[in-house]
Amino acid sequence: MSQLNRLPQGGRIDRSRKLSFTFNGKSYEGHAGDTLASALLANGVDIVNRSFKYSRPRGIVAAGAEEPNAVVQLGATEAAQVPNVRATQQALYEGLEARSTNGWPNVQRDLMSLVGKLGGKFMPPGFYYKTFMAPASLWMTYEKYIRKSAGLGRSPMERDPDIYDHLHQHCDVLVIGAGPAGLAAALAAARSGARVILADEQEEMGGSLLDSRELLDDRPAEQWVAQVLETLAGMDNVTLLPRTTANGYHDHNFVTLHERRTEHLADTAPRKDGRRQVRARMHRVRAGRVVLATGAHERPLVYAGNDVPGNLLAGAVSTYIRRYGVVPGQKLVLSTSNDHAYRAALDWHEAGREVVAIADARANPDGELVERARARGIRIITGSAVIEAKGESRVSGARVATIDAEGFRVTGQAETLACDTIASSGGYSPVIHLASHTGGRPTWRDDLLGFVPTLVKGVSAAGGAQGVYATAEVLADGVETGSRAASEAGFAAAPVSLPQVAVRRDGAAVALYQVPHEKPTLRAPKQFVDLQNDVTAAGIELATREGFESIEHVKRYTAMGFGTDQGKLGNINGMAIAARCLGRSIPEVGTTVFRPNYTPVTFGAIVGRHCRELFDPERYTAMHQWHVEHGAEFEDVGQWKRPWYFPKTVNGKTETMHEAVARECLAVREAVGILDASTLGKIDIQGPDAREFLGRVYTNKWAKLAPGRVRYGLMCKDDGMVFDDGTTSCLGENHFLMTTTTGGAATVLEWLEIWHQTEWPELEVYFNSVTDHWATMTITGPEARKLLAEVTDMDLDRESFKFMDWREGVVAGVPARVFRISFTGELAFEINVQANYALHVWETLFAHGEKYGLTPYGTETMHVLRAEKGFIIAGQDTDGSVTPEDLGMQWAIGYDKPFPWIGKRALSRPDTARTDRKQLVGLKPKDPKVVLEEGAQIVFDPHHAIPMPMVGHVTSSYYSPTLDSGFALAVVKGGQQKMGETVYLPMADGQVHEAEIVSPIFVDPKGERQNV
Amino acid sequence: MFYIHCPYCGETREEEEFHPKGQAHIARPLDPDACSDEEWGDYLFFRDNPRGIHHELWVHAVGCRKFFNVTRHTVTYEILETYKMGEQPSITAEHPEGRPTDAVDQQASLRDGVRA
Amino acid sequence: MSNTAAEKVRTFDTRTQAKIAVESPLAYSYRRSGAPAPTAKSRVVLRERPFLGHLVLRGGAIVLDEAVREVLGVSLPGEPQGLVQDAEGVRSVQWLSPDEWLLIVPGGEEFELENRLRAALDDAHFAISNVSGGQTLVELEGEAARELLMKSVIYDVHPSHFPVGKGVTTVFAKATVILRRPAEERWELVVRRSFADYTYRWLLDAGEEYAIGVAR
Amino acid sequence: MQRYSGFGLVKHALSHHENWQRQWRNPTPKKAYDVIIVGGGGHGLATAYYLAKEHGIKNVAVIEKGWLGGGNTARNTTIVRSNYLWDEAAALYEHSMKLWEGLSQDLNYNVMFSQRGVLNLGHTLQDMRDIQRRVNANRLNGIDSEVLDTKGVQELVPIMDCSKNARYPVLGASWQPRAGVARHDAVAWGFARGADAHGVDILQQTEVTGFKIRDGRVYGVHTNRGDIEAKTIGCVAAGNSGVLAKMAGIKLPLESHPLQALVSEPLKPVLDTVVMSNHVHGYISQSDKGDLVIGAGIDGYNGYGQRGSYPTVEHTLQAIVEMFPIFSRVRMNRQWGGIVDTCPDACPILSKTKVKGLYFNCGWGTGGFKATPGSAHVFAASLAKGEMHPIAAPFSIDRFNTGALVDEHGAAGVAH
Repeated sequence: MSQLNRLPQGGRIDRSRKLSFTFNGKSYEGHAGDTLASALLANGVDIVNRSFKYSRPRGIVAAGAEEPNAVVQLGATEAAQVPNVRATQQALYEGLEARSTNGWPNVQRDLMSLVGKLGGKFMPPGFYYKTFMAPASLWMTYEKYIRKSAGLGRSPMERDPDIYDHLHQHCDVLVIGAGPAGLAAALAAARSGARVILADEQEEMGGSLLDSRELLDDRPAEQWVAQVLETLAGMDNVTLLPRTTANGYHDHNFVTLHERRTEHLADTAPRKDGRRQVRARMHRVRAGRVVLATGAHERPLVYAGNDVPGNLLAGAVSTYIRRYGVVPGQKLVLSTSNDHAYRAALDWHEAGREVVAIADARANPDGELVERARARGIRIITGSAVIEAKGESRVSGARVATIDAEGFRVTGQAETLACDTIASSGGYSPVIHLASHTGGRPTWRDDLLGFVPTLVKGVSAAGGAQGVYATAEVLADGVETGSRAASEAGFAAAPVSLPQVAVRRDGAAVALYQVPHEKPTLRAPKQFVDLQNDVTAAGIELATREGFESIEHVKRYTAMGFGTDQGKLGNINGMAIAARCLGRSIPEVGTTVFRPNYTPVTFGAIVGRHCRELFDPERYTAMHQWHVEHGAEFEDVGQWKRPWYFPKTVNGKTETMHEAVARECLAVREAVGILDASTLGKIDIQGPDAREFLGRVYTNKWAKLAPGRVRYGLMCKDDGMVFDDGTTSCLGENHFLMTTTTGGAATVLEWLEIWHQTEWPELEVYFNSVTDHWATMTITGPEARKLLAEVTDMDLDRESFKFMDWREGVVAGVPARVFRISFTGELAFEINVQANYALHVWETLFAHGEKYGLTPYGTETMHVLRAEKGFIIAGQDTDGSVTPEDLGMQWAIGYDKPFPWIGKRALSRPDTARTDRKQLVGLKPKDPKVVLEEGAQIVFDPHHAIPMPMVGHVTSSYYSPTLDSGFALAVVKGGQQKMGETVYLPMADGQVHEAEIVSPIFVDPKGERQNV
Repeated sequence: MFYIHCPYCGETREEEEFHPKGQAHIARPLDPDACSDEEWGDYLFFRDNPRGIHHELWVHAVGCRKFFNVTRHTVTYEILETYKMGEQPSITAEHPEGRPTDAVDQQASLRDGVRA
Repeated sequence: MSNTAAEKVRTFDTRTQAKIAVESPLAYSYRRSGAPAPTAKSRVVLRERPFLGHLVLRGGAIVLDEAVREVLGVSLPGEPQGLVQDAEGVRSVQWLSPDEWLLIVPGGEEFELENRLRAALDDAHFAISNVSGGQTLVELEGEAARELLMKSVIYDVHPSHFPVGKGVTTVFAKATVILRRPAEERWELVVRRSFADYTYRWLLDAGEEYAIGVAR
Repeated sequence: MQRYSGFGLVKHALSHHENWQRQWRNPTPKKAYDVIIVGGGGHGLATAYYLAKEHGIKNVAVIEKGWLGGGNTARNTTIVRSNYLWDEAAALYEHSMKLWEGLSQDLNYNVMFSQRGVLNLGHTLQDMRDIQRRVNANRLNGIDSEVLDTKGVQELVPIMDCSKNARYPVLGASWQPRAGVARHDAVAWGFARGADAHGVDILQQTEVTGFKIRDGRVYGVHTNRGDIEAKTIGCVAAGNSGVLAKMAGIKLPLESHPLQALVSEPLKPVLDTVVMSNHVHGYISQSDKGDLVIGAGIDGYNGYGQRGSYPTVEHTLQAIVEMFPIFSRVRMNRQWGGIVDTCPDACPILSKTKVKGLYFNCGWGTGGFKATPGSAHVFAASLAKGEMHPIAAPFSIDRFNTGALVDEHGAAGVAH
């Protein structure tokens, strides 16, 4: 079987280039320029899929984005699988492999169709809601089998080999759709000098002109298209984007354009000049003005058996013949309500195949095309329609009968006409999808028998998209709309000459949606409305009968419009049927709302380059390379990669975290350790009111902090809850350096700014982030001073450089600020140097540190050491519901400060003033070998029945090598008054740990070690 | 996605450069200690939530880092105006077409304006 | 401690003249991700300009303008997004916000510049922060530089919207950059040190299509 | 009420489905009712249902300005779970969970409650501490919940990237086996049918335009179809609660924000559980139809437009592809937005007001759908008795003045 439906000539395909492809494992040939759909039709492939619910055989219906049936699985390898590709939009390429998404064992003979045939009757809409309820325990089993029949295609099971990206575009005028209206609009806008983007979803630009019978300036329309495209391509201010679908229209004229860059070439992007190409590119366009030139979709008629392969849209028949040189059958019956669809019969006839008859719903059709058909001797049966298609795997006949003027009843005896193809047309629906993405409700127009878009500021529609169909008018509308858009964007209109087009005289169309049958809808053979979701006219009638009266209800109850085609073919018909059932008009039943996407878009294209190692920035300190080289394990803290611990490998054995941390802790307590603390936020604060400002945002006092001194501060929100902490150093009378937590750096800076800018603009103070400027390394431990003395000539004497002092000096040859602050409880020096020198200073310290046992440590050891001292970590020991008092930090609350600082007022609210709030305490497990689980819940009575009253939880818990025991910080209700009492921690494994409430300071409670 | 005119940068920029910070013109009580619990709760938590014209505080976070006000319709999402801290809106729910000019002229003092 | 006296603002020269190994913010990236040398096919070339002096200047435009003129010999760009350079094209002042400017000068000049500005500004309300260690400058040149930027920043980089002499702070992928156009054919990114590696890897990845090269 | 069953289905099929009855009536409003529920979403319909069924109060009207179940009930991502951190929230959601477990049978309407389990992933050490804290609390509150390590997660979801190479590797998860998903529309329809069968009038296309209040007591509503009286009125209007409250002169600490969601094209079954990640910001399940149902974060600005900003969708899909690299070639079919009414502490309001007889049930944020039966059950009890049900009591409006917030932010994040 070789392209038996391919015409010997005609079409825009490249007959010199043959392409081979497979469908369901069978090999076929097509041509360059084919879509997969046109190639399948050329080869006489009728059944392309099985339907979702009833497993009925389905064939190709349309030639574009509205295709509901021909949804296939593409891809030759596992990683290259693409589910749910519309064959009508997939360009054919050499070696293409496609499969039907449903059908078992195969699409020709599908066993599930038996279920569909027998069970179809028992599966009205909503049938799931009405059954499978007993017994309750079996639902999960039922569901397992229901799920098996779900879905169309399948996900690849391997990682995508391809890459995607984004392009941030900005233009004055974006024209969507390159049919006659779009081309004219783009040309007009471009001539005015505006920056123009013209995007079109098809393989080639030109839209309906590519299969038009009309002459423009006495030449075939496609020649005019080529000429305009050449002009546009030569203009600097124009970007042409073929194969690019405007999939989402968002607020303020932000449009996403999905450009398929390699899908027409292969299932995996081929390399170009040895470099990777992106498979798809999302253009994120901010447009001054948008012109929707998206055309219209033809509506099929809804008649019995209208889903049997061989039922096509009339316009699709013309497209396949004229654009692809494919006649999808031998004998055609056309059923129409309008003149334009007559093109299908004329094209079919010209292709040398038989037009059996045209069933025209109108009593006296008399337009130009009608006359042309008559002149060719084609039989026209007026006042009639195809009421039923016969056949199972392919149309074998059409039952045509006369119907009444409303299209509600069959009035005559049906005649069965032998044919293999039925083309139908119920009129045209403007493609209004994009306009409704931002909430614009479309308006129904009786004269057009369709919805037109309601447009917001900055958008206009041209041509078919607003119901203008005659080519001459479309072109004029395009030019007008394009010029206006450009002029609204500030560009003076320039003249554009329009081609001459003969005006065709068309007769009026009539409204026809569901074609009547001799039997009532509920008893007639199935009349499909939404082919992809197997929604029938009977289903809609039943839904309305059951009380589902709004179109939103009908859609949800029947699933109409929820397919991958989003109801492009079926929605208006469905609304018309619902309206008729309810005795209302279409607009009374509701309007149709479309959501992005216009056609589905791969996740990959939306994700772009923001995946894998570029998913989120990794922030590094200046010493990162050293950490990597020294085997650090890293912890994610915000976007930073911080060394977590430094496991050593001795004789091929690598330490566990527990071993490494124990070693690191002891090194700090007994010798000296070093921590990369560069990630802490650092804010340079200057100005005469800097001190006053600090007093307002911190809970404690700042009035007397002298230059050279450092103080710990606690920050609350105005609800009284702690949200960050850190030390702030007085550099000069009007000059402070604030540090924040690693995760809080940006938040705190914005916090300072919002108060300054919105509440206290009169305060003279500026804040600048200097986080990245400084690298910070903390050396801490009894040997810290000796080590530092080796690399600096600063005076490190404990009297002249006291605890909580800072000094300037030169460390390892580099100017440094050194802070005597301690987060470990040991003697500590925090060395800040300009980050570009940091690695040198760090390495110099190591060069001198070996003899002192200098040990790098990470965040885990830092946590253990600070917890031994009862120092909190904001965000770990606090959770947004903890006040400074809850933390036992009364010493850091300046109740008598003159300014009502942030957080103060809230502390006196009834709930925050309670004395039995959860308060920070230490917990000493009764069994020292036990390390309590962080997050373990605390109870007073472990024998209480579930639900068991919980009185707090463990916030931090570690093994302390110093204490050789587990220990923890926790919040416990009224804990500060319960020292020495026992609490219980019932765990998942059934164990109940006991612990004693103790002071949160476990090591060196007097703080002597940091003061040496 | 919004396209927002920053009154400090004098340019209309992508929403991704900005962060919304809640309702505009929420002033911290000058004397918190004099507030009842109810008044303090109102200040902390109770906000207008209109279906229609709303005044919001935004910050040009990836830009000039300045806070400013946006008058926006919460259904159509149309931005009706943006204005600096300390200024009052000219478009309000009561005056959707713009306040009479004399009302606009009655700008509060810088301090009060910023705070309210 | 030298500054326990009632000094209002403590300035500090963080740079040393000593021969000490310095590492630019991209040093780690070169080692980790490599640096493909520019070839004839490279339609875009990346070059880091490390170790420059970066100062953030805060204050009122009128006051600062006078001081900047006096000290640097250029006028402060008073209009938003303004970027001015000195005659040699090696010192620049960029508008960042109505009370904030970025000064970039040859490495080593920044401390003296800060001190001279402070002297000129005297009692005015202003602030100067040295951020030289915290950011680096990355140049992009070549015919594809603009398209590479279109892949990376959300700001409109079309010449009609981004002429020479303009600079903005904007979103670069998932980071923030300062983007400047000091010359017709050259774009500059001012990148925070801790985001430099991310920015570099992004540019290399997005620039593959243009055979991006790294000049060192 | 016509009972539904498999047998009934066969019987109807043989009569060509011509004899199905309406699932609910379309009644004319009466002058007065014992109770009016304002809002015909899942919560409102269920409140009416429980009022009638459990408290014998059948003279009830549900007033809905649009179509029943047309708000967030129709726009959520259908996740049902009860593993909340704080006792008060856990009690409420677990109460709901227990009702979910018998709901299809109770309503004689299959709401397709599928207990396929929910994973809340942890990607950082702090995530894991929070997970442990929540799971321990859940356990002691009688809620099924356990901590899984990376291997345990990988076994449940073989297609997820649980490798160390991920930008934020999966360190573990909390796992609630009884949690799952349900068919959202069916919940509204099932409750509507059930309420209607008990005599409740569901008044669609009826908009409340004001409250009738005298001496601090409510006695009815004004609507576009005339005045309707009732001495007890419960407002269950989600995103529109603030607008209603304003009509009654009441302030609520609510902001209505867009919350976006999206679905992929239908795929053959590939994901059997619900996977949620606060850290990388996305959550996903696969519906019985085969769609991947994906939830995004809340947009930061107020909005009633039923749409949000595109970057939110981008970030969500980045997170999804980060967790499931094999979905890179899967396609997004549709995206939409709901309007969620959020409270400062990420917990709802179930409360009396200063207007006697007027109650509000709102502020559910992202938690509304899963709470439907539980919220309605305790709210109905409160309306029936005139006193807040003990499970509802902690969610009074007063807490915003006393400071007794039930702060679920840490535990909820974007979680839904």
